[in-house]
Amino acid sequence: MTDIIAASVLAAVPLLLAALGGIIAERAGVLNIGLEGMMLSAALVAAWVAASAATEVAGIAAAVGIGLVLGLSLGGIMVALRGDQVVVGIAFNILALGLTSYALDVITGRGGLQALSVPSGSIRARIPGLADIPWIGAFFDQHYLAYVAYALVPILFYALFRTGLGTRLRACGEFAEGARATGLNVLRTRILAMGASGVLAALAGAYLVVGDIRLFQQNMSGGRGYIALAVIILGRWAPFGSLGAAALFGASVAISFDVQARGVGIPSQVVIAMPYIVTLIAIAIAGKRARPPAEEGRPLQLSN
Amino acid sequence: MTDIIAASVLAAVPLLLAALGGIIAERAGVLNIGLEGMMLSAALVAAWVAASAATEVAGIAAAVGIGLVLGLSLGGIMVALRGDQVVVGIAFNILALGLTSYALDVITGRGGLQALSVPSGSIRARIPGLADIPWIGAFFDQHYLAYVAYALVPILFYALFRTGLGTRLRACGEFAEGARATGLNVLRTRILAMGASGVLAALAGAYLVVGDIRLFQQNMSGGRGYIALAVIILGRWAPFGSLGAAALFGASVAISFDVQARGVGIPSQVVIAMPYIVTLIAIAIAGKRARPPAEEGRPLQLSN
Amino acid sequence: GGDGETAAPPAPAPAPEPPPPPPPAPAGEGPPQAKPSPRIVQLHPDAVTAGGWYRDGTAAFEKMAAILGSEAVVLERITYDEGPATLRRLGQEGWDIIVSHSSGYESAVLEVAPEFPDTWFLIYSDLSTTNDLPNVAGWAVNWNEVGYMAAAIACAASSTGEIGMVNSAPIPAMTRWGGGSTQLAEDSEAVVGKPCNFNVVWTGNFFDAAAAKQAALSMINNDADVLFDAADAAGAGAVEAAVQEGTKYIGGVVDQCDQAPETIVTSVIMNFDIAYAQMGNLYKDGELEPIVYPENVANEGILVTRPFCNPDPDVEATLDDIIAKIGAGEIVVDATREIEP
Amino acid sequence: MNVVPGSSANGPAGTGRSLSVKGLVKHFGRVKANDGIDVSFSSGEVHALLGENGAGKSTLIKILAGVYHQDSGEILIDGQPVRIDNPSHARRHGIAVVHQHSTLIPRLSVVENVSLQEGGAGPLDRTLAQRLVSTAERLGFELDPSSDVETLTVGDRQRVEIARAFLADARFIILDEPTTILAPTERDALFGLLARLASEAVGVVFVTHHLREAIENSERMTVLRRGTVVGHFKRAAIPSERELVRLMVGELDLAGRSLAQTDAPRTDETTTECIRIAGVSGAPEDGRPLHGLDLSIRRGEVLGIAGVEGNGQQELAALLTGAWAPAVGSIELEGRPLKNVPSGERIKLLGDVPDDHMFATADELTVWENVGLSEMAWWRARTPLNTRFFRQVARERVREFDIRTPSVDGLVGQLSGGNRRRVVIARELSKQLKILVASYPTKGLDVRSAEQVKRWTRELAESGTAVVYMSSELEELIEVSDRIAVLARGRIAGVLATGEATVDTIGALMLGATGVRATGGPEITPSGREDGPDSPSGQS
Ligand SMILES: Nc1ncnc2c1ncn2[C@@H]1O[C@H](COP(=O)(O)OP(=O)(O)OP(=O)(O)O)[C@@H](O)[C@H]1O
Ligand SMILES: Nc1ncnc2c1ncn2[C@@H]1O[C@H](COP(=O)(O)OP(=O)(O)OP(=O)(O)O)[C@@H](O)[C@H]1O
Ligand SMILES: [Mg+2]
Ligand SMILES: [Mg+2]
Repeated sequence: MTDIIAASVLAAVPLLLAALGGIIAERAGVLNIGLEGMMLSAALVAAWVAASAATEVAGIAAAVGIGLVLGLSLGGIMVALRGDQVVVGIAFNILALGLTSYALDVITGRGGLQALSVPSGSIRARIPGLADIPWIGAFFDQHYLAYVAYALVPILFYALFRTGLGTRLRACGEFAEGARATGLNVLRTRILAMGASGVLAALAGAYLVVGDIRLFQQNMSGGRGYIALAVIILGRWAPFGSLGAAALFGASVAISFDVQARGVGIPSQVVIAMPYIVTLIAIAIAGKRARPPAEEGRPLQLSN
Repeated sequence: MTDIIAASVLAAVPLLLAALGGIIAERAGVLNIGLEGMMLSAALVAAWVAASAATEVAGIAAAVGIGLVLGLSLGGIMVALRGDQVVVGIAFNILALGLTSYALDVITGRGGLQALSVPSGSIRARIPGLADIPWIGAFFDQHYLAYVAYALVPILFYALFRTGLGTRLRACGEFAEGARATGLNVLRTRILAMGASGVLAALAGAYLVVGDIRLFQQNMSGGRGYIALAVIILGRWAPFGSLGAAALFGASVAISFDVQARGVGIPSQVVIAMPYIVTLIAIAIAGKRARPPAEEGRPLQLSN
Repeated sequence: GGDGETAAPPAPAPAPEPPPPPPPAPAGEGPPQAKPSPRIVQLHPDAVTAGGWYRDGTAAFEKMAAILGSEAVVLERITYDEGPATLRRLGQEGWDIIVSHSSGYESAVLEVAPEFPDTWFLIYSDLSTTNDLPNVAGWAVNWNEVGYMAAAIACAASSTGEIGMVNSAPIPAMTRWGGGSTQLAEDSEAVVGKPCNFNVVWTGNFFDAAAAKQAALSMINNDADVLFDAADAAGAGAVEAAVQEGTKYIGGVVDQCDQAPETIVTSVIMNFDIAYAQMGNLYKDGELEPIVYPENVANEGILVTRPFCNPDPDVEATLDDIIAKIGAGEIVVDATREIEP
Repeated sequence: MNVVPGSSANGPAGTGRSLSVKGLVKHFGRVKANDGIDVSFSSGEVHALLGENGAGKSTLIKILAGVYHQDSGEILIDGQPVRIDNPSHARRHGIAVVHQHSTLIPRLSVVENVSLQEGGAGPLDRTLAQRLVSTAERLGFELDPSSDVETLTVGDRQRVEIARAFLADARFIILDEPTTILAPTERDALFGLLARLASEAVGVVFVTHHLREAIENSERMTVLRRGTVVGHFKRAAIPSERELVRLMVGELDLAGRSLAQTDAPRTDETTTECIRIAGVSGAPEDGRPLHGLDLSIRRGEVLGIAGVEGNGQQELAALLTGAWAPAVGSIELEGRPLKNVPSGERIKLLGDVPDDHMFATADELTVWENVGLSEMAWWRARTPLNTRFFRQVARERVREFDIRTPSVDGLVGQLSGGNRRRVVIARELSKQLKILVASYPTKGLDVRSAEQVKRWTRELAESGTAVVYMSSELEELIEVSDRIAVLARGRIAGVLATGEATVDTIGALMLGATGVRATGGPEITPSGREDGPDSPSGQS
């Protein structure tokens, strides 16, 4: 049981980080479908820099940097140039998939080898007292980025709902005209929110590399950025909600693998499709009550 | 030159069909990201039925049927259950990818050949007089589904802009509250539009199978459903505009292959990333002036 | 078919179980001893039905199991990012031989192998280094020779002297494949007896059969009359183009004759059977060594299917001559040559 | 009470002669929007519906339109109970509603919009455009059936909606605050049109906050207060304006009226200049151009802006609030170019009451968040955000500005139109402002609130703020302003001091404006582009 919990946490953390990133953007009114591509690009950079510098932290820092740049650039295209957010996001993801695979080949430059390994570090930072508690102990025997993810939940909640910054950000996502009328620079807010979104997506990508599989592989984000979009909806665009939703998806992944590992004869395709079936059902159920930020996905078109 | 035109047409037709399907949905206010998955599912069904019945037309008919069912179902989830259109669309695409490859395994049988081949028919229906015209003759030496695609352009234009049905559909996509206040059933209109959208996406998928490669392969839609979304934007949500945009994308594919085949050494990465780079640039340029249907992608949230 | 490592579906890769703490590695122990009927398992990144590469690879693995008297256990759809966790679990469960049927698992193997010194980690198709690990061995296909042979047959079968290749994404196996073909084109006067011009069109992926067909058509439109591909499943689209336009085609990786009996001249294939039999026999005899075993034309790791799907005595004669020369070292295929993607 | 029998109307046989509701109740949570309403409307009659902000007028109308469904009570047509569950039911019963915000589809043409109600799926009816034009003619105006609705003025949109309803044989046409969005010149035209409708046996109901309008243009009048009917009058028995106000809002302290009577201007040339606009030309995106605009506004004065809507008011507001930085000319705030004032500081110093509450409130946020928005400046906001503090402040504002909301935690989107307007005003007026830009701040407010707004404006000016005050009511402008600048076609046609400003002098300056006919009289305004402000080159 502890194993399954541990596996759930491991699977949930990147979803959570990406979802938190998505929440920031969506709350400001930008639909960041590019989470997937941002995770993947950041994962590559994290692996590359960590491998070259032989230190994990450098990799994480570099990933955060690229996440910021990507977030601001996509934000610029989507907000300032009013590029269609869905198409720009998807095109970016496909592009990122192609370019990271190519970059991987160029960087590794080795015949047929398709991975960049990160030097083995201590992958887990066990918190002595807490990790020994039965069941929930698994939460406290994780990579340190997982603790960052946990901590970000209350921090983001606080920032969004208990600071002026957050209120104004939400005002941009709810009613751009209204926000502008109170003197807020909606354009700047949205682009900066995309930057922050990119940073969190990058942390998710970095976590996959340094906190989980210790190497970079082509397409290793594997659709997590898309699932994060579902996590956001199930979590109702709120940090704590997303924590719960991410845990749910994490558990469903862990359980489906456990089932497969026990040799129950479920076709692998069905197991792999599981998170998406769960997503569709969950979204359909959540649908009626879900209230996305009113401006989510809308181009910024202010009257003057 | 004629060859390049012929190749452009071959590449453009499925994009055009899918884009027309997307236009119907978007004009009614629903963002159908599921085009990709619908194409793929319909392609499988087309190949399967055509192979079993040994007749192409049966395959096309079955594909259209599945397209209708998928369109209506996704429409139901997106519109009636208010499932997030982006997440439902993407989750459906990933699911379709997994399930079609699983179905392919099951249908062909383990250890069998990984493709469902359609019995060779006369792949082209040459229109005697027209096909002999230099240059544009290539347009009239195509599979008959290509002619269906051409014909659909004026038909859809007429239906959208010159009939009561089309006007009502557009009203639902522009201002749901207003349409409802006028007494229109926005919910039903949108779901039916998704059904029609599914049928056209299915024709695109069927064309790939019966009109182009004569077989079904895992993931053979290869992102065309996503590019169709860009075609729609460049074509400004209009049938003739999309014809032009699809031709542009088709030609860019044909030309990039032709240039390579002539041994001109352009880096393959450039060629490969081309459609997506073209997409990003085009969308960024179109951005400021693009005016999507005002309700596109918005959940139907009518005041009680 | 094509190289397995390229066919990972863009499906979600759910996170693997957390790795257990590595057991203390017993120092100074050599490679594990042979057991009478070891527990053996094979890993595939995709469904075993996803293409000839996996299907024939599984069949060969079953023959290896027969040699060892073991049960053949096959795990499919283990994406590369799941590799380390899966290998670790198998290591913990005490499997004797884990064969990874794709070079994409290389880094996972090199990472996990030190933790389980009692398990052999074998990898098929390529391995750049064993890292001096005592329990890792690889079978490395010489992709340059694959490309060289395909181009040689194509050149011999061509009447226009224009031959073309539909390539997929520029990963090393594919660039070496093209590199071998380029070398043949340069040597063609001497080796085949006529000049051949070689062109390659990249499509960028391994699944878009429609794009592969278009790529093939564009070469046919530019006078190519014999084609081959390095495009895995998408290659079927290129074959379709050849069928439609009545040009010849050289199959690859596995025998493709069934697919288009009128069009396929013959296929240049991987001899999975010989490689897997070698694994089985070496282990049985306790002679398995932690090295990289080459797979090439000389040792019959790379074969051309006989009889030809569409027999052509002249082409076969040229081919026999080339095989002999390679075997004798008169022709040296440069294993480092790659085409610019 | 007051079930009025069919009047003199000679409508087609078998169509509805009376539309009445009995004991209509509608709750929103704890709010009783309609609390047992009994009222009856007759065809061939113009019926005015009055009541303070939040009295329940719009709710009643939305129930009749099928947008809301009543909790209890019934709707009767010719005494027969009917069910109206959705808008198409309403239309089937011959009830058409012109909501405050147009329900026309902006990007469809006029004729396409009208075709929506026709029901045919096939080719569009080619005769429809002609029928529409002749219907409009019959009702006394012109329209261009092929123009896109988004290019029309609000007045034209209203007329299209009325023509559409008439074409669909509506027996009752109900208009929610139709004049709030109209320029004064257009209002007379509207009432002319409503009278024509009545003469065609249509029952007309309209909501207004202008008592005189109601008195002059209706045969019957119903006053709502807190969800119930408190008065019902026939034309012959209409009470005094003062009595009506008492019915609507209780005793009204009209002290505000005397405010402007202080004749001597409180500012003169020596008072500090707050804003200086020099030579501004050009247009913001989607706007109409200004031409060489010069304007100076001093601290402590209210500068009224007169002019027909669409002659540069919007652009001037964009300029003053920093939403548009002109390429030609300059605007300075106390000697500093406005664009150099950091936005955080600008938020603190500058109040903006835009001309439509729809564009100034975040409907999905709570009242307290909306009230506090300006205080939560980008970098200045205190962290942690003291929600108790903000709620407390909001509660004070709600009390002070008389915002009718169940609590400060309620969503702004659920407030009545007038109350949303008050939220904006409360938010803007409670800052330590250097400048207030008030665009039509009394639009949609009931009499008492409008008085309050005028008083608050004066108080603000007296505390040293420079106020720019736009209004379409010349009396209101004269009452509240120290000076009045008249805008016409993007130019300042003249600036009048308190003494010289009269309806006549201002009107004379406005004549150069777009969309004004020389007479400015009550004749029916022709529709179409040539009279709309959309055309910068409209004839004058
Ligand atoms: N959708 C809603 N949800 C909650 N409360 C509502 C809603 N609509 C109206 N109300 C409440 O019902 C009451 C009556 O509102 P209504 O809009 O009918 O007033 P009104 O008479 O039209 O006022 P105004 O003159 O300001 O337009 C108000 O207190 C308002 O807050
Ligand atoms: N506890 C609090 N939480 C959130 N916001 C607050 C809190 N206390 C004050 N504010 C807001 O912060 C703003 C600035 O507060 P304060 O009155 O201390 O500044 P000030 O001295 O008037 O400003 P300045 O120095 O610029 O003149 C005020 O508008 C107030 O609404
Ligand atoms: Mg109202
Ligand atoms: Mg102070």
